[in-house]
Amino acid sequence: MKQEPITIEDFKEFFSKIVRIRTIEQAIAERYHAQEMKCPMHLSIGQEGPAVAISMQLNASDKMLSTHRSHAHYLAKGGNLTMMISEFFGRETGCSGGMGGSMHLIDKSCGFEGATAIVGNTIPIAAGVALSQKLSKSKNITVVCFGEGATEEGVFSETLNIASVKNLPLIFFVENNSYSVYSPLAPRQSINRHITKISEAHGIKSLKGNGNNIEEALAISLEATTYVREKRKPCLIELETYRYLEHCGPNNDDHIGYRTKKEIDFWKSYDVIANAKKAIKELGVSPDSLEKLIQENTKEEIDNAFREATLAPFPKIERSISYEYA
Amino acid sequence: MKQEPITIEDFKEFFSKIVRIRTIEQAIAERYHAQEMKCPMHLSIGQEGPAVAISMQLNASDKMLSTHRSHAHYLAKGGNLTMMISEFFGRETGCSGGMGGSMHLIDKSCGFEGATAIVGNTIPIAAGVALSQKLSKSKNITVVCFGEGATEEGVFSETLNIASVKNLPLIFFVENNSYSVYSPLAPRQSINRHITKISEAHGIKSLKGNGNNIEEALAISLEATTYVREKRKPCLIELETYRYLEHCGPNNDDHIGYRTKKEIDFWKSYDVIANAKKAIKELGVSPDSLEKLIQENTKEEIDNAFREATLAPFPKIERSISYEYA
Amino acid sequence: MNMLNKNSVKELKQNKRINNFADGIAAAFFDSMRYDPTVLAFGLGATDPKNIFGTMAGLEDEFGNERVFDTPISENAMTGMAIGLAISGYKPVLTHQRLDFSLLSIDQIVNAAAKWYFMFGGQQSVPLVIRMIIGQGWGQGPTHSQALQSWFAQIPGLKVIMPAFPKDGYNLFRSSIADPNPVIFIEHRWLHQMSWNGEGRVVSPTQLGKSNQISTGSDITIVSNSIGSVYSHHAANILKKYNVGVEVIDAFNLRDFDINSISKSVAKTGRLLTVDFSHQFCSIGTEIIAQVLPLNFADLKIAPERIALPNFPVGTSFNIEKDFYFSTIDICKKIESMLNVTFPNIDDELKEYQSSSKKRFDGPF
Amino acid sequence: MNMLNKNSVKELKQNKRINNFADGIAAAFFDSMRYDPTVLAFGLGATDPKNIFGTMAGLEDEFGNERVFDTPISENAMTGMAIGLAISGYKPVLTHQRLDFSLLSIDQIVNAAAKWYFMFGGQQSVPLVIRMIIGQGWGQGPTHSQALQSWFAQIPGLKVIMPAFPKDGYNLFRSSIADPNPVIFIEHRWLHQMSWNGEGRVVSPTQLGKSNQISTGSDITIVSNSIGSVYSHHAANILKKYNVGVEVIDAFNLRDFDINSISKSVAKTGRLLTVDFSHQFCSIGTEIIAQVLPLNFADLKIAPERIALPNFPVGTSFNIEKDFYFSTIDICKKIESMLNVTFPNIDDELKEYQSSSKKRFDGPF
Ligand SMILES: Cc1ncc(C[n+]2csc(CCOP(=O)(O)OP(=O)(O)O)c2C)c(N)n1
Ligand SMILES: Cc1ncc(C[n+]2csc(CCOP(=O)(O)OP(=O)(O)O)c2C)c(N)n1
Ligand SMILES: [Mg+2]
Ligand SMILES: [Mg+2]
Repeated sequence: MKQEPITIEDFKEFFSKIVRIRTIEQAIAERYHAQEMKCPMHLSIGQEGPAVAISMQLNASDKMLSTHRSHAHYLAKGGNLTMMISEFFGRETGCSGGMGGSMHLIDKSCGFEGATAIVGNTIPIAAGVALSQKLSKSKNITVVCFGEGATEEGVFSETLNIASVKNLPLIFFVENNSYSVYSPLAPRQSINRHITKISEAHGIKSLKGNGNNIEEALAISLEATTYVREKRKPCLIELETYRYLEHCGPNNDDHIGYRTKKEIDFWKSYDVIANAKKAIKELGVSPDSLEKLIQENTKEEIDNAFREATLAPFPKIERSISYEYA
Repeated sequence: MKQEPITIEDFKEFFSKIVRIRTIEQAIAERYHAQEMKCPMHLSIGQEGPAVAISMQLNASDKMLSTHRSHAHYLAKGGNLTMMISEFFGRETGCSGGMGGSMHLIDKSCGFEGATAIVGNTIPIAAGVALSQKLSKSKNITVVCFGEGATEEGVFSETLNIASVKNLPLIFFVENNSYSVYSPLAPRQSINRHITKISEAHGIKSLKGNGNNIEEALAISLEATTYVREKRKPCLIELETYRYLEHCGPNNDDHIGYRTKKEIDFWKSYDVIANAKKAIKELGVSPDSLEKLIQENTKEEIDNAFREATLAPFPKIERSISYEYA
Repeated sequence: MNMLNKNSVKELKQNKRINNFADGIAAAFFDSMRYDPTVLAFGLGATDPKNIFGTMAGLEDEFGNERVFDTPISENAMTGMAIGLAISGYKPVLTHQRLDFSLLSIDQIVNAAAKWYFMFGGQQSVPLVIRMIIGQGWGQGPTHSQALQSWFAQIPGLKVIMPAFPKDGYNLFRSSIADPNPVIFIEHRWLHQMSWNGEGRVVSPTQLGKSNQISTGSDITIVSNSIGSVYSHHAANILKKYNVGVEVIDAFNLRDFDINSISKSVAKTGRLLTVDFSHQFCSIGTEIIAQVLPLNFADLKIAPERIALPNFPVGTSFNIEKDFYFSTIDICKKIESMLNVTFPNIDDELKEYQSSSKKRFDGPF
Repeated sequence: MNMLNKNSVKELKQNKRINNFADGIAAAFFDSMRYDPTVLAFGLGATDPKNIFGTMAGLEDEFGNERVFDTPISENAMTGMAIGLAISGYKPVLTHQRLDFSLLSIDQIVNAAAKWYFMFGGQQSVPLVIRMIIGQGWGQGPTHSQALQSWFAQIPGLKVIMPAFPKDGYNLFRSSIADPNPVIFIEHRWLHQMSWNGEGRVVSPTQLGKSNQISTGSDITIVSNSIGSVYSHHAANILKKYNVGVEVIDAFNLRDFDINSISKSVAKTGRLLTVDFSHQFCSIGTEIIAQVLPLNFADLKIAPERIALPNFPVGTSFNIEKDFYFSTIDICKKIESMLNVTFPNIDDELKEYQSSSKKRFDGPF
C-alpha cells in the first residue's frame, strides 16, 4: 500500500508488474491451442495498466472483486499463479477447485474475493464487502473492477446509489475498452452519456483518465484510494484502455473488421508497456534490462505453474456434489 | 393537445380536472370502507397536479403508462371512470375484466396502455411503446409516470440509456413525493443524488419543478412535450408533490409519525387546488362557482359509475383461465 | 419512528408480546441477533412504523441502525450486498414484503448466491436468508400473490424453507439464519395470525431438519408444507371422526424433504396425496410423487394425486379468489374420492375449521 | 460490419447457404421478417460479425438497422422494451447468447410479459419471442450452462418451446414468432451443427403444436425434448436391433405437451421414461409422470423413471462435464434396467452414435 507521492520506485514496480502479467497472459494464449485449458478465457493483454495501477495502492487485506476478464486483477492483487493455471486446467488444485474456470477466480488469501462471469454481477456484492468493512470498523477498502459494458446493467446505478447513501469505502473501477464483445459503444451508449457524470449525479467523487498512461493511472489510483481510505466514501475511476486480442479466446481477430485499423494502430502505439518504458527512461533509468529480467523470472514461474497444473489430479464428480451445500 | 403558450383557458381546464379527480378519489376513499372494493388501492389525493399538467399536453393517440398509483393518470389521460370503478369492484366490466384491480389499469381507447404494480416495471415497456412510435414514423409521444422511488430500480437507468441511444419520443415523468411507502428519502437516496442530473448524465434533457404549482407544472409539461414532439428525443420531468393519505388505503395515517407535522402542514398549505384557485383569481376569474359546478357534475358521474359497477356481473374463474393465453 | 419502545422490547424478551406466528418471527429475529452479533436484518420497510407486519418490530431500537436498516427499492443490489456481507463474516437476513419483488433479484439469487460455494470449489459459503412473504387474498392479484416456492426449489444451491406452525416458524427461522447456505425462507401471510405464546424459545438454534410428521394414520399419506400443512392437519382431525387415518408429513424443507419417512408412510398407507400452495405444474408435490414411485410402486393401491393451485394466475376479483384457493374442505373431498367413500355431514364438521381458515387477510395492504 | 454480403442473402433465399440447424434458425428469421414486416430482431451481438453463432447472419443487411439491431447490456430493459413493442403492433424477437443472461430480466418476463394478457383481462396479448441458447461443454461452468427450461415452464402465461431436429427448429421458430403469446424459445447449442438443407421452408407458419411422435414401439414410451429427443431417437434405432420397441414422443411444447398421445402410448407400452436435459428436481419429466399417473395407473407395469441432469451445477473441469451430461448410451442402459434385460455388445452398436453425440462444442466461446 502506497499513499505518498509517486516515485521512481513506483514506476519500476508498475513496469515490472505489467511486464509480468503480459508475459503470463501471452504464455496462456500460446498454450491455449493445445486444448487442455478447456474453458472460455478472456485475456487482459493490452489492459494491464489499470489493474496494476490500482493494486499498487492496495494491501492484502483490502478486497477486490472482478469479472469475466480478471486475470490481470487476480495477478496484480497477488493471486497465486499456479492455482490460477491449475484452475484453467480444471484441476482439483485450482483456485476454485476446478469448478469455476477462468471466469470464476478467487484467492481469499490476498483479498481477491471473487470474479464472476455474469456482467455486473459482482458490483453489488462488492458493496456488501465494503459494508462489512464499515460495520467492522476496518480501515480497509474494497475495489470492484468491471468494464464499461457493465455500466449498462441497472445494478451498476443501484449500487452507486447504495454506496453513496451508506458511505461505503468502495471504488468502482471501470476499465473502458470501448467494446462489449464485438459491439462498439454506438449501439450501447449515447455519445452524450458520461459514466463519471452518472456517478457524480449520485454524489460520488469520480475520476477519469487514460489507463495506458502510467502517470495518469497511478495518480488517479492514488488519489482515489487516499480519498476512500480517509473519507470512508465511495469513488469511481474510469480508465480508458484497449484489449489487443479477441474478446474471448487466445487469438487476434483484427481481420473480422469490428474495429478499424486506425483505432487499433492508435492504441498499439499507446501501449502501456511502451509508455511505461518511456516514462522510466525519462527518469533516467534504462528499462530494458529490467524488462528482460522480469520476463525471464516470469517464464520460470510460468513453467513451474504449468508443470504443477498438469501434474495435479482432476476433481471427481462426486466431489462436486459436495460443493452444492456447505 | 396544446402547444401554444398557456392561457386562462388552460388554467381553467387544469383546475376543473384536478377538482374532478380529487372529488373522485375522495369518493373512492369514503366508499372503500364498505369493503366491496377488495383490492389494494393507492390514492392520488394531493398529487393531482402533475397528472393533469402533463395530460393536458397529450392527445388520445399519445400513449401513457403508469404504476401502482395510477388513478389520476388514468383519469387525466381520459380513461373511462365507470370501467375503473367496476375494476375496483372486481367486475367483468372492469377496465381489466376484474383481473387487475386498482394496481393494473388500462384503457387503450384513450392511449392509457397500462399501469402495473411492480415498482419500475412499466419504465422499459414505455421505451418499447416509444420505439414503436419511432419505427412507425408516428408523430405521437409516450409518457411513463412513476414515483421517485422507482428511480432506485436499475431498470430506470437502463431505460434512460436506451432512450438516449435510440432517441425515443419518451417522457420520463417522475412524481417526487419524498416517500416510498413509509420510508423517507434518507435511507434510500443520498442528498447528493439528483434525479435530473442522472438523466442529464445520460444525455437527456431534464426539467424540474413543483407539481403543485400550476404555472410551473404546466410550463414544464409544455416545454417537455414540445421538445419531445419536435426533436424526437427523450426528456425527463421531475415534479415535487405530496400525497395526503396513507401509502395504500383510504385513511389518513399522519398519527403514526413517519412524516413531521411541519412537513405535512407545509404541503397542505401548498395544495394544488388552492394554488390553482389563487392563480385563476389573479387572472380575474372567480374559481368558486367553477369548483362547485365541477364537484356537482363529478358527483353525478361518480354515482353513475358506482351504480353501474355494483350492478355488473362478477367474472367466473372459468373465464380467467381463458386469459392465460391469447 | 419505531412504534415499539424499550418497554415492549423487554416484553418481547419475556414472551409477553408474543401472541402469534408473526410475533414468533420477530422473536426469532430478536434471539438470533441477540446471540449472534454477525446477524443483520434489512429490507424495504424493515424499520418503518409497520415493521413488515410487525415481524421486525423493536429490532432497530435494540440493535441499532447499523444492524437493522431500511433500503432503497433496489432488490438486485440489496441481494448482492447481502451476498457480499455473507462472504465477509456476516449473516444477513433480507426481507421482501412480497415474494414477487424478489423477481428483480433473480440474477443475484440464482447466478451468485446459489452458486458461490459451488463455483469457488467449496471455499466460501454464503450464510444468507432471503425472507419472502406470500400475500394472497384481498385482491393482491397476479403480481402480488405469487407462490413460487416450487420454482425456487428447482435451483441447486438454494435451500427453501416453508414453515406451517408458529413454533416451527420460530425454530426454522432461527435454523435458517444459522445455516451456512443461502436459504429462501417463505412465510404465507395467512399464517401470521396463528397463535403462539413464545414458549420454547431457545438460545442455540438446531440444524435445519427435513420434515415433521404431524399426524398418524394408515389410510392415506399427505405430504404438504406451509398453510397446506395446516389445512391437512385440520383434515386429518376431521376425518378421524370417520375412522379414516390420515398421516400428514409436513415437509417444510422443500429441496431436501425426508423421502425415507415419506416412503415408509406410503408403504403403510398405499396412498399418497400431496398438498401444496403453488401452481400445480412442476410443483414440489410433483417431485415428491416422482421420487416415491420407484421406491413404493408395488405398495401403491391407487395413483398418487396432487392438490395445488391452478396453473394460471389469480385474478384480483374476490369472485375469482374464492374459487382459486383451496382449503380444508377440498382436501377432505379429495380424500373422499381417493378412498372411494363418502363422508356424511362432512360440511358440518368442517364448519369450525372453515371459519378459521377463512379468517384471511383483509386489505388494503 | 456484417460478414455476409447481398450475395449470400440471395443464397439464403435459395437454401444454398443452409446446411444445419443454426442456418435453419437464420432461415426462419429471414422468412418471418420477409413475410411479416412487424417482426423485429435484436439482442446483444445480433449484428456483430458472428451474428449469434451465424443464426442472425444477413438480417441487418436485408431488413435494415431499424428492424435488426444490437443493444446495450441491459437485459431487463431490453425485455421490457420488447414487451412495449409487442403491445404496440410489433412482433419482437429478443435473443440471449446464453440462457443464463435472461435471469437479469425475470421481472419483465414473469411479472410483465407472462401476465400482461391475463392481468388486463384478455385485452392485449404480447406476441414476443425470447430466444435463449443453452451453452454446455468446454467449461461453460456453473453460470454459462444452465438449462432452466423446466423452470420457465412453471410460469403461467409463458410458452416454452424446445426443438430437437433442424426442420422442427425452423418450423417451431416460425410458429413461435407468429404466436400471440410470449414464447421462450430454447436452443441447445449442441444441436446447431445437425444438418439440414432448408427443404420444406414455408411462407406461412403453422400454429404451435404440442409434440411429435418420432418412433413407434410397444415396449417402452420415452417422452423427451431437444437434445434429449435426439439421443432418444438414437437409442430407439439402436434398440430395434435387439427387438425392443421404443416409442419416442418429442414433447417440444413444454407447458402444453400432448398428454393424450403420451397416455395412449403408455397404455400400449406400460412403461414410461422421461428424458430431459434439465436438473431432475421438479423437471418437466417429473410433471409428465405426475400427469400420466392418474390416467394410466392400471397400465403401468413398472414405475415410471426419469433421466435428467444431476441436481447440482456443472463444474468447469472437463472431468466433471464428461460425467455430468448423459447421452444415448445412458438411455440404452436405463432401458436395459427398466426392462430387466441385457443388450449384448451394446457398446459396439453405440459407437457410431456416441461419436456423433460427442461432436460437441469446443470453445473458447
Ligand atoms: C448479463 C450478461 N449479459 C451478457 C453477457 C455476455 N458477455 C460476456 S462479456 C461481455 C462484454 C462485457 O463488456 P465489458 O463489461 O465492457 O467488459 P470487457 O469484456 O470489455 O472487458 C458480454 C456481453 C454476460 N456474461 N452476462
Ligand atoms: C419491485 C417492488 N418492490 C417493492 C414494492 C412495494 N411497493 C409498492 S409501492 C412502493 C413505493 C414506491 O415509491 P414511489 O415509486 O416513490 O411511488 P409512490 O408510492 O410514492 O407514488 C413500494 C416499495 C413493489 N411494488 N415492487
Ligand atoms: Mg468493454
Ligand atoms: Mg414516492
